[in-house]
Amino acid sequence: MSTPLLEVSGLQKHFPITAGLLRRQVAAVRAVDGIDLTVHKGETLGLVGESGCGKSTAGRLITRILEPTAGKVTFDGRDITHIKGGGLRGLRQDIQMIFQDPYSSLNPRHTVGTIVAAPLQIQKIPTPQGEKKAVQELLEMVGLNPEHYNRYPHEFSGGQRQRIGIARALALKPKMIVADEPVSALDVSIQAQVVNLLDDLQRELDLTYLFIAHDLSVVRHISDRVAVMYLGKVVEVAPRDALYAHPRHPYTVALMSAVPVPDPSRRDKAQRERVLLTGDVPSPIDPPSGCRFRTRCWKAQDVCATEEPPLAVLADGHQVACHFPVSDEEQHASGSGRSAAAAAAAAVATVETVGTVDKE
Amino acid sequence: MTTSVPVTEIGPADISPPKSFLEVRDLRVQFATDDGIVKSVDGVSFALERGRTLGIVGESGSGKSVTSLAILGLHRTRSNATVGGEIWLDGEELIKADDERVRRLRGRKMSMIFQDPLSAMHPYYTIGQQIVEAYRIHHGGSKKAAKQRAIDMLARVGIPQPARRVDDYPHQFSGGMRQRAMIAMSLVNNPELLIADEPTTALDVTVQAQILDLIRDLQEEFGSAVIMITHDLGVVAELADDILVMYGGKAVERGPAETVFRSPEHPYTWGLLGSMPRLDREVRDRLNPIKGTPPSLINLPSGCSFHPRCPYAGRNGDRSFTERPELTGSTHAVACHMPAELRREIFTQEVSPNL
Amino acid sequence: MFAYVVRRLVNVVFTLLVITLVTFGVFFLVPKLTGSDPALLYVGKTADPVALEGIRTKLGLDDPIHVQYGKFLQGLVMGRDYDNGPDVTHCNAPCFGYSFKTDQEVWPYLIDRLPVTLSLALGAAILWVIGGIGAGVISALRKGRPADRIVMTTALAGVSLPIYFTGLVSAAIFSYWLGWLPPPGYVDFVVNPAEWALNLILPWITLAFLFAATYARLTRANMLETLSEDYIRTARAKGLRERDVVGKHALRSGLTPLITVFGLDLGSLLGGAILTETTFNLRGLGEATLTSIRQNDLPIILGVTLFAAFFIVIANLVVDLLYAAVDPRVRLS
Amino acid sequence: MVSGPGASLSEESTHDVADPAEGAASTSGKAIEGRSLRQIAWRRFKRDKVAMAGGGFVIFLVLVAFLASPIVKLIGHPIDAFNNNLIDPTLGLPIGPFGGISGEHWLGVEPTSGRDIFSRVIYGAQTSIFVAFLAAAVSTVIGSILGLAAGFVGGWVDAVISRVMDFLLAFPQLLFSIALVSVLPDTFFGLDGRWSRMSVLIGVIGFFGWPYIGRIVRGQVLSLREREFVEASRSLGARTGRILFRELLPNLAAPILVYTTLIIPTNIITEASLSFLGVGIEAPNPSWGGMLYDAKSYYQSDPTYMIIPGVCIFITVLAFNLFGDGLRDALDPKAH
Amino acid sequence: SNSSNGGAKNAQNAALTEVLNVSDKKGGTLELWSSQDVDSLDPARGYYAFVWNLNRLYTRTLVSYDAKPGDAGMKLVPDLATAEAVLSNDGKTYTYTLRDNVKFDDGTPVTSKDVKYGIERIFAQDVVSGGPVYLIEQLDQGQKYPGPYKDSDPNKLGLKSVETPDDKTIVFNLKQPYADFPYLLAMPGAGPVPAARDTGAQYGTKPASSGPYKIESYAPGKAIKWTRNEHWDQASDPLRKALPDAINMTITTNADDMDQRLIAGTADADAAQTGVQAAARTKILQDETLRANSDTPTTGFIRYAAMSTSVAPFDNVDCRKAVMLASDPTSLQTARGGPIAGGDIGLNMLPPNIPGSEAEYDPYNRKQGAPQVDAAKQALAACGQPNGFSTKIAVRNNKPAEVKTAEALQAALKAVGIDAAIDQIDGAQASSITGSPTVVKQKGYGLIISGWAADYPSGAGYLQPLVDSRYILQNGNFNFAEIKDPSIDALFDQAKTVPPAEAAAIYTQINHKVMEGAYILPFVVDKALNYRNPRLTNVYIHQFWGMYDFQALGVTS
Ligand SMILES: Nc1ncnc2c1ncn2[C@@H]1O[C@H](COP(=O)(O)OP(=O)(O)OP(=O)(O)O)[C@@H](O)[C@H]1O
Ligand SMILES: Nc1ncnc2c1ncn2[C@@H]1O[C@H](COP(=O)(O)OP(=O)(O)OP(=O)(O)O)[C@@H](O)[C@H]1O
Ligand SMILES: [Mg+2]
Ligand SMILES: [Mg+2]
Ligand code: NI
Repeated sequence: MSTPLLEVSGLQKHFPITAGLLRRQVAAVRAVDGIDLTVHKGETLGLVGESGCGKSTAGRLITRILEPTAGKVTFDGRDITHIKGGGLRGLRQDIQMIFQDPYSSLNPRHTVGTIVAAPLQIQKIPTPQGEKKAVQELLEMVGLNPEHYNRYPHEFSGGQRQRIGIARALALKPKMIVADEPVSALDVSIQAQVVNLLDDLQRELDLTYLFIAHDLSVVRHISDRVAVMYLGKVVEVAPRDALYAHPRHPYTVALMSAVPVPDPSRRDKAQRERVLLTGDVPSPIDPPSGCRFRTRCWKAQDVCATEEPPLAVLADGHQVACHFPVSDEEQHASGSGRSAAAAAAAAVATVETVGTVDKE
Repeated sequence: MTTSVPVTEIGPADISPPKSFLEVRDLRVQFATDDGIVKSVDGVSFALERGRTLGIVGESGSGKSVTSLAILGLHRTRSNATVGGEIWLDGEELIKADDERVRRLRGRKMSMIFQDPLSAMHPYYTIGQQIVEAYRIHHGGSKKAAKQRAIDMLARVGIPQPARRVDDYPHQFSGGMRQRAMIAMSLVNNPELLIADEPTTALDVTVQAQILDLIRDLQEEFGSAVIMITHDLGVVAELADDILVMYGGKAVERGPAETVFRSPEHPYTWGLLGSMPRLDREVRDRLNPIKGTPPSLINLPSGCSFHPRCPYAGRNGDRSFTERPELTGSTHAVACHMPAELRREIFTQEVSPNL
Repeated sequence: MFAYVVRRLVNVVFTLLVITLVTFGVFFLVPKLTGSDPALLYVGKTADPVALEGIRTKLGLDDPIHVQYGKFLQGLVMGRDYDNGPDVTHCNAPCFGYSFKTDQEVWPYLIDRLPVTLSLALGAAILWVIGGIGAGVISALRKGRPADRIVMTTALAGVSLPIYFTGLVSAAIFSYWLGWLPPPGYVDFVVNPAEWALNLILPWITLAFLFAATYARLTRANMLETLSEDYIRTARAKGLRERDVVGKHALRSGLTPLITVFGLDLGSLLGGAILTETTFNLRGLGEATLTSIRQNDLPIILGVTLFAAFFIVIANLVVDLLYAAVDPRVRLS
Repeated sequence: MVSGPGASLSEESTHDVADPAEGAASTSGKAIEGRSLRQIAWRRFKRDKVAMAGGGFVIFLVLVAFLASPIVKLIGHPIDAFNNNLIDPTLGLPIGPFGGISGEHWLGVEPTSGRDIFSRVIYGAQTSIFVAFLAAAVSTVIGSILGLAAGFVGGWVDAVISRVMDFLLAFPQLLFSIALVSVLPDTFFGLDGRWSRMSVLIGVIGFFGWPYIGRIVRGQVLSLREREFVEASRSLGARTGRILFRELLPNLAAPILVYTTLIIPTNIITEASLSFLGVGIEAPNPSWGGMLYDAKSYYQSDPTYMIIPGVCIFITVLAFNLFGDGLRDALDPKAH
Repeated sequence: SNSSNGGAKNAQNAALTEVLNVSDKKGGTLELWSSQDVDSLDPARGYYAFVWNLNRLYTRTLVSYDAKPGDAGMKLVPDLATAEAVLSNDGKTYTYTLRDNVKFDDGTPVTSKDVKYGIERIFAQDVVSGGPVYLIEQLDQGQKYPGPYKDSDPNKLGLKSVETPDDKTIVFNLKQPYADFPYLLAMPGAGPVPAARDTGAQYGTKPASSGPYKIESYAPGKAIKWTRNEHWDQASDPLRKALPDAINMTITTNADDMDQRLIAGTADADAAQTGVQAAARTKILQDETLRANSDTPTTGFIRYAAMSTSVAPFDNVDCRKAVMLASDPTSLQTARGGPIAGGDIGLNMLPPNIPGSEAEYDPYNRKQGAPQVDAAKQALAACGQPNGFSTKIAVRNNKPAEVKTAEALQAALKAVGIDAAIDQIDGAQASSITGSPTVVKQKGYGLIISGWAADYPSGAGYLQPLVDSRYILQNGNFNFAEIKDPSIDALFDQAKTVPPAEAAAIYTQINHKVMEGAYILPFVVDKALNYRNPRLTNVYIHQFWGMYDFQALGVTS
């Protein structure tokens, strides 16, 4: 592990909710509410979490598409938190983004050539061998036929479109790529093609990835380290294998156990070991006090409601934000997990309905 | 046994009364569009018994939803669809049955859970009203009794305080609760056949787990036959007794879940399994994707429609390119030109080690 | 909800104020730009400079614009005193002043014309809502079939015909050549209800035809969109009869967007249907608008504009409230 | 009347087309030129015979409008030439049946003056077409710019522009058009009476038409703004100008084109209405609305005179509507 | 249909010369219709001819036009007064004595003070505006009388030139002898108004009645109803017959509808008497029976185009002559409605109902009906514009027939190279546009189209506002040509002091001067095709108004 390429601390993004003629702010969506992350050069950090927990917002803050409300982002030693104008435009060359929706991320009125050439034009990158040639090289690099230069996005399948998006991101030879659910919209067979491509490109071009996804299996496949987010907060960060083998945060535990196993023979075991959470993620407008997960946590105690657990480094190197991290014993006590979790879940059921669902 | 007689040509001799609760024979659904005829479902057959679950998997656009809608007879109303083949439900043929008959079965004997519960529920009616309506179409009875039934069902699917929430509108529910309400609505008449079309795709994993649990429990309780449609192999593995793999509007492999997962025989199924990263396996260095992209349903490739993407396409001379393979086999059926032995051999030697 | 209504009402008042301000500004500037003089209008054929000066003073035309506007607002809210020679008359609120041309009080004049416009607009509205929506629904349900084609062709013809042409042609046919109907005019409902209806039949039908055409097209589009919604599929999947699918599920949401259109249409019609009234010789607010503009009769122009704007703004408000009543998503958010 | 074209128009009309481009692995020999959405739309439009007919008529009218003077010269009946000999002096009506239709005067002559109606109809077409097109252009330019600003900039800019649009839409428009037309000067920019009057009409009609376009553009921009390609462009460091004009505008072209086409017929009717109310094109210059107004007094004694301009307006507006509808269907089959 | 008891047989224009359907039968309701509302029912504020005609129903004046067809109607006879004025002080003092038993509709007697008060109201032009102001000119005499509302006199009778020594006597003291003065007193504005009932600007909504009918109700834009004034005494009124029990005037926006009602017999006469619309015209002229029930009286109007001498090249008489000669008399006539409904081709500027007019005086040879292109070109050459010139025609946009004549004139002038652009001006604002010499000059209105009728039947009443240089006003000007010919002005002064017969000859002379100067191009001597319901009794055209004499009409049921 080398020097951190990207360092994020206490990053916040609150979207104001305005109302009335005067557009007074009446509340705020606390989409990202103080997160700390480090990404090292050449590694892939996976960022997982449930829908609406702020993954994309975090990605956008890091790429500086959004202006952070608070906190600090350092890239390659530079503070880029509030970087503006030319500096920001320069930053674009270093950090690029790949988007989730292969349909809406490409302008339907532009040809593939125009789309991929756009970064070159915008950043005024000199192309000694000619723009077209440069673009075609990029297309080849992502496995597309360079002759498709003049075609429109609608003539391509989802996977191919995603390749176009990747080519566009690579055009500036960035150091880091923030990939926001780049494969979620794709079918499994196509998803694998794109994941492989990303893998290859990282190797060839020495890229650093922040890989946002909600599919835990994909994240495990591609990441070196994984961060788990819950309701605007990072609750656990750990190297991949450690995290998947020994999740410490109750939420991570629940998340992992909820992933269906594509093996009918292990069905019963999987079900027995499953930690079932009740309800959904509470509203980020009015998050629960203390530990945000407490409303769905079977281990929650009084302290969880009053004191917010900091993201602390445990003995085994996991960073976990929990008052009562899950121990190995708990996890491996076969069968007990489910019943314990179920009992606890029943206990919090009322809290959940009153406290969270109504807010939706 | 690799004759290439199209299923339709089996002829009238095949009108034997079905033995299974649900039997779909050579189902064909085509849509006339501006660009040409879309053969969304092209000769799919399967059977299902009460109390059992059939999982249908396949990529997007492979005809899963169209199949399920065909069973419910929902292509009948004002659609550009033509439906062929036979669907036998409990001894009754549905495709040739009259509209009114099918309507009476719909929602009562067979019902459906849709993927996106928010758009699948009327925004102007309360959850209660919509469940009550579903109940009273088939049972009549007083509104009050129906409402009580709705409350019971909501309680049954795990909605807290059902008596209060019954008067909420769909948009006041969270995603998971909506899907529960949707399930309550489809189960309110104790249907014998329940089709769930990607019931969890729109949900987060933690919620998905809740819903899958619920469906399983309810099936045990009601003893219905369930068709579970999804593109997530994990989900079928969780629930299904039998699995049907669809590709380009055709069934390419069919068999008991254990068999299909343990010893799949169709190259497409291999491809699917190979492309998936799995939590229950060691991390692989690379995934094994299927090359190319799914075919257009208007211009299906000749012969075996999987041939442009199949790494084994050349193994039988040019049969893959000219002849359409049939789904053969009894419990475990596969539509592939390669001989069964060869398929098993390839799987065990080439494919399995990479999974 | 209550706060919402109050907020909207404040909004209404604000909008009306802006409208009076704009109207006042425009029509205050009109004489300046055209070099015409409302005082001359008042004087008539002979123009004695001294008298003109007197009249300007009397009408307040020599006051600066903000003073005139202030007086106008004052009149609206609390009434206003007018010197009419031997004594002073108090014009009660809402006082729009007196016509420059006829010296009549504006408010009663408008109220007097309201029934004509009201009869025309409401009668036509009933016809076009029934006709337009009915045709649109039929068309949507029979999409692509002959009934659909006929309805849509007729509708397209309907939106392509200027009302004064249809009006003239139908008047020529029905009241002149066939003699089935009296020549266009207006008879008070209280005077003779049968004559009232008979006289209004043509304007109703012509106006309704125009609107029905638009509504048929809108309804069809909305219905088709609604019919392709997922929840319609759900309704069918429940085993609901097609009749109920359309009647209970599709219609309700399919027609909701029409509330907005209808509210605005009716609102603006209530403010006066200039073309229809001109074509059919109805002395309603629209006709008043036209004559007052032609005569540069500022008090009446202000009156009718405010009247018209009032209807539109109120219609908007009612539409929003209705919308909330119909759509729980709006109501409960 | 709210007759603004209503349905939403989405720019991305076609997803997967029949032949998805093949992967890199397979090399197709010839470099295939991409089929742009425009070509797809044109193919679709060609199949719509009714719309094609409407379009054909529109082109014909535009030609007529441009060539009005040579055509009239060719026919040999200037629009202001009186023909006393064709008028019955006592009644003031054209001599002969159907308003004096004859080989010489194809659509008859005007009562009282005996002017040739055909020539006047041709000139009327010029008036209608020019006013309607240019007013539509005015609306489109203002509407697009303000709609774009409102949708893209958002915040108070949006609030203000939307307010203004709502306000204008909820305004007694005809009333103000009448007032404005009579206020604005009769001649300016050295244009002669007819053309300066037409510019006044163009300005006024165009001004009141922009909120329709503005609303549509704003709505489109609001939805486009959420599309990831805008964000993508921004993440590449594109400036606002590029995003607006290179990314958004091409996507707005289709809806703007369609709604511009659809406000043209509305404008034709408005122009005719204003002329009918006596505030449009002034005598002796012909306009269809003005002719209808004149004909109002002869609707019993010389119905031909009334029917001709009426039918002209009808057919023209119909043609534009058919054309516009067809265009919309072609550019956005979903809006069907 | 024929009347049973005498009178003439119905025929077109029969009512021009005789009383048709003579009858004394009282009762019934006279149904007048109008497509035009009255300008004001206040006698001091009305200026429409038909409103003056209607005023005779409820306003009596000291003298009034005799109730007879033909020329006899042009003569003033005593009405409120017992006899014609007693002239004294070299013709500068007029003394009238009022009849007995004349009462307002509330029973109060009409006194000379009421007459004086009525006249004083005219002075309050800031309140009671709109009517003619001739009396101010004659009676103010430098007093700057502000009208009764600002009068410091306790009885509000501070106008010094008018004296009311007793309730029956009224004395007018003029500065100079003025032969036409009685005509001014015949205008409704000179009628009596009881000060107690004066509501100033609102008086028109409920004016007091001194005549046989009082206004029962007035719904502006809709209807006026007159019923009998109980206090009116036939014996005190030799002029009026007062046959119907009630008179209704229904105002419609739809002139065609009104025509149809007239023809159908459900309406008796058009109150505005401006002639039927094109549709009814066709019908009436093509049907013998209908035609027999119609009249085409001259309305007293001449329709014309004035050539503004302040706008080049109309400062040159030859250029004006060129326009005279180039115009097409027939197309102008057709534009006005043709020979029957529109009027005779205008030859000169005195209409036939004015003493001194000459039917055959045709200095520009217009009667033959065709434009005289060659002569016009010669005139152009003489004017120094052999290839023609450009000018503007100003025309009121609210008068369709005037617009039509403008187009006809434009077309004819084009033939000799005169390019005349038509500028339609706001009709309601005409008095500040074409009525303002500054604006006319600035806008370059060479030709101004208008129409004029006399306020009283004398050459001065007709011509003076049009051609006397002293009548050039900065606002509301009618001397559009801006004729500044001292000899014309002098002739008017001369005519005022001589008896009417001699004055007529002077007016003939003025007419000649105007025509020779080619200031004004007459289009037509206006006529209106009016239809009378055959059920009307005592019908005749009153020559002064060119209309049926409303006060004389009766109805059979
Ligand atoms: N521009 C915005 N204005 C207001 N709220 C926003 C905005 N963008 C995001 N949010 C809110 O912030 C929260 C986090 O959103 P974000 O898109 O980051 O979630 P996510 O984790 O990416 O979810 P998903 O998995 O669904 O993509 C959500 O509640 C969302 O509604
Ligand atoms: N009404 C229709 N008209 C035309 N084509 C249709 C229609 N309905 C479905 N199709 C086509 O039929 C094919 C199969 O669709 P279907 O919805 O069954 O796919 P699916 O397997 O359910 O995919 P997904 O996983 O995306 O839901 C698709 O190519 C689709 O475009
Ligand atoms: Mg996201
Ligand atoms: Mg599907
Ligand atoms: Ni362990």
